Amino acid sequence: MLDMLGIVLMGLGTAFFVAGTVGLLRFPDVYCRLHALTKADGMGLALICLGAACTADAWGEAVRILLIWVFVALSGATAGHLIARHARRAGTPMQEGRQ
Amino acid sequence: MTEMTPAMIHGLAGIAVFGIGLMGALAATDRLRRLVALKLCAVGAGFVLVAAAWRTPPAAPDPVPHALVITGIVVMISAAAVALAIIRRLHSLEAETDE
Amino acid sequence: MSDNLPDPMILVILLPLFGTVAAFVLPRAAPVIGLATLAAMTAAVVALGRAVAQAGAVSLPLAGWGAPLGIELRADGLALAMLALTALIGIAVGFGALGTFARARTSAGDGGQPTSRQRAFFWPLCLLLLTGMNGVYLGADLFNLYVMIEVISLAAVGLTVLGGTVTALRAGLAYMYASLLGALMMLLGVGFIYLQAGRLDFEGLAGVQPTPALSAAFALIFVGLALKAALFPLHFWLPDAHANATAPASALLSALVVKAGLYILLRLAEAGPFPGETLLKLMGILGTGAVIWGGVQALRADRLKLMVAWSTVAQIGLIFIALARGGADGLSDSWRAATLLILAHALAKAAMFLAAGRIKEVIGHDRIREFDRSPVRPTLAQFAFALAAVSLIGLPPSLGFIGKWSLMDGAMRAGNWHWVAVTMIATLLSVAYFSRALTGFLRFDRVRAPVTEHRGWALADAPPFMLALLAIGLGLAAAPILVILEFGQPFGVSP
Amino acid sequence: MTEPLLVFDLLLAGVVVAVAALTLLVRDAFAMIVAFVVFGIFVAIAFVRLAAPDVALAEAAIGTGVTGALMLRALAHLRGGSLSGKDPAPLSGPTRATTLGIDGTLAVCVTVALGIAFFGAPQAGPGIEAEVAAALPQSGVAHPVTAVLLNFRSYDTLMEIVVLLAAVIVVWQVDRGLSGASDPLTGEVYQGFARVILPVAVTVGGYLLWIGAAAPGGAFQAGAVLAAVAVLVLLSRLYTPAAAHRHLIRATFVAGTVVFAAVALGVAGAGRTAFEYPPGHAKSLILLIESALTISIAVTLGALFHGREPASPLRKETR
Repeated sequence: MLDMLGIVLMGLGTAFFVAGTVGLLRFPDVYCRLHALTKADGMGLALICLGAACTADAWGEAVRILLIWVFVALSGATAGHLIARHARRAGTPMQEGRQ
Repeated sequence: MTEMTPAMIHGLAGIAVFGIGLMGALAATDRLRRLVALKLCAVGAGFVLVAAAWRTPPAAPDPVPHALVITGIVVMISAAAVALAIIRRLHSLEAETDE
Repeated sequence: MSDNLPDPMILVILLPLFGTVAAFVLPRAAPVIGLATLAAMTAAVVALGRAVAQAGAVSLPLAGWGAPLGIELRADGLALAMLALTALIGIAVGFGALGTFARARTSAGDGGQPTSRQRAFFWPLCLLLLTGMNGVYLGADLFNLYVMIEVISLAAVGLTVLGGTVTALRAGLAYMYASLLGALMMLLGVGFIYLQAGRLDFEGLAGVQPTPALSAAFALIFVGLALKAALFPLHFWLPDAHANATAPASALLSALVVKAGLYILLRLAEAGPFPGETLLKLMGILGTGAVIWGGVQALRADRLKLMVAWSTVAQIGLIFIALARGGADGLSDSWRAATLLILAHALAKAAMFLAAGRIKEVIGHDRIREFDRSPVRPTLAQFAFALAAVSLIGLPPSLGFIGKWSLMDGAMRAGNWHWVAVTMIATLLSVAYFSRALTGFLRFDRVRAPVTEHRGWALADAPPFMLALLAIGLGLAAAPILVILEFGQPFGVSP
Repeated sequence: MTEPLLVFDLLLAGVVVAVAALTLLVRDAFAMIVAFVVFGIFVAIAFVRLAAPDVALAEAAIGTGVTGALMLRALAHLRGGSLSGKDPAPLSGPTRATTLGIDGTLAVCVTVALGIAFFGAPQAGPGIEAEVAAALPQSGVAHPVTAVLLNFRSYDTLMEIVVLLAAVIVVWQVDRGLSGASDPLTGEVYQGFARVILPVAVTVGGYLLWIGAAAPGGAFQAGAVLAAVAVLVLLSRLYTPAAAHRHLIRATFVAGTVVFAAVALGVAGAGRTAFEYPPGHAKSLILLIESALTISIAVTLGALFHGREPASPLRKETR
């Protein structure tokens, strides 16, 4: 039962990753792409970690997987912020019509 | 006929990476790129050693080449750091003489 | 040997390492630490020499495991001769460096480092270089040798760029890249050997059957080491690097560092099915190219240090010809000729670079054409240079003569007269290029101002002079040197 | 061997080779470094597939992470303090087609020859894992790679740390920071991130060091993680290297080498050779050496990132 749940969660997470990748490829400027990447990947990773934790054999393993999620989320958010900040300071233009 | 094993596949990939690095080391005109090319050579050599350590599961791999590759990685970063320091210093001096 | 002292073999390697650390942590005391370390290291070499003289080849299984699991150190006559050479050159260059870095010279406006900084960094790098060299001589494990040549190459690059000028840095970076590529080729070769043989100690290589993987490994290692030893046409990095370094650094680079690659090739030839006759022939051909190209470039060089650097290229070529001279007999006898040439070249070239440094320091430039216009005469340095040139040209009774004679004698006996002809050409070329400098030293008629004999002799004049005297005098002691080389019978019993 | 995994291997190997080629083909130097980091991550995955988790950790942390940081740092210097912008003009003109052709032919020939030689070599061939397994109980640690690094081939490992020491000596000698580029700008979010992550990273580093005795991990991986801490601290300006700390920093660089070499010599005697730990003390001595190594590695890598030796701002360098 728990295994099934895990697989479903992981499948959902993969869908988010696909969406994020499409956004990365299709969106017009740095800021939009960052938005797609951080949002979708954050959610996707959360779901995949949750799914993997469901299929884990022991409690310790599940805790470790969740820790991975916490750290990746933290560093992903910071990295996204740094890239956006840097792009802004370097004067990377935004796409017309967006603020 | 030799069997297709992960060691064979990744070993051949490693040799290809070494070849790409060799090409870059010979042909690159830019100092930084030549360093990256040499690093590729190092990774290629590492692949061959790790492939030499591989044993068909469930047998555990030979740990000796693993230790050698770790040593090689540390040696390579030392060399890279020295090369980068010289590149930086040269850049400063050349910028001064240009002015 | 007392039971409480560690084996001299490991001391020979670790003493200069401790010296490096001490000289780096206490930069002000670096010269004192450096000289003390050199003295201690020499004592360890002497102790090791006593052991080797008694027991022949000795080995030390580090960590107590023994090959193939652990790493062994091994010393025989050949290793001992190289260790003694290194200690000798280390001491001479050390004293030379005392003089070179003593004066607070104002460096030119090309980014040169202040002398005090050069002195503070020279000693750790020099001792580190000796650590690596000694490790190479005693190493008997291929991967360990790879790590050792990396220790050497980082220290050598550091010494190359010690002057801090743009030209030195450019030459240093080119050297770094060439040396790194050579080392990585060797690393890949080591990978192939492990793939085939499953072990990396020299003893384990002896019984391995030749296969394509092993050939690939030896080809990679040969090219990598030839790049490090600057065998023509892989010498492109050497002239700039050696000509633009400060004098003591050049002396170390030219006398010792290029020999590391040669020495490993010798050891490989001793251990395994390497090199085949074809490879020997190739070595001879490339050596011939080096002799001619290096000679011609030395003739064309406008600066003294550049000329000396090009002469290194030619002399390395000659050493490879010495390896190739036996043809089908392999290295069973040729290694002696090659070793004699290595020793002779190291002594003479260290003397020559130190002397060239002194000449440049006193006259203020090292343009060969204008030597005869200088009113100042650094007599002793010029004399040392001339003596070193005598040994490199190979006039009797110098050590260079013994080496060249041994080369030609073996070539004649093997019926390979073409190598004799090449050696003759090498000799003629070296006479030609060295006489360019020597005539400049001797002519006084073009000086406009009154000639000042010299500005008094300095301590820095002594090391090149001593080394040059040794390069000549050891020719008379060739027989004892050959006896030392035979300790432990490298390459088996002589035919 | 199951089929799907083989397909995965083929795909992974293809991606590794493709990204390697991409690394050298992209024009922009920044993109090149990014591609290189991506390449490193794929290589680490391939190493995991080859049952070499220790190597994968080292490659990801040191070979890719720290190396990438060093390269970005150098690039920022070359571009005048910022990562974006134009590169300085190439040193020589564009490579001529003939040179490129000769180099390419040479590289392809070498690669093909090596590939054939590799194909003919024994697979899963001879090794010394049996000897390692037999000697493991006496080595003092349970993890074979750590046993090789710190017991069987400890001499190599000492020399490896010496190479790292050599690097920092040369870097300090070369880099006099005449026109030092300013650090990349970081903001409050980054500062906050650094504060949160620092204690965690230190814990992870300590854990990696400790676990190395029994499982993948050890001094080098731990050192790399702690080096990341050092880089964080330097970038967030939590610590600015001061001239007064020079001697302490130098002492930290050499600590690993000194402890290792001193233990190696100290244990010799009474029938034992150098590096041969007395029975019963192997584990504690290895832990002692590894701790010193970890600290030295972390500080050294951090210093390599920082570049020049900290100098007092008052005393101007005389050129």
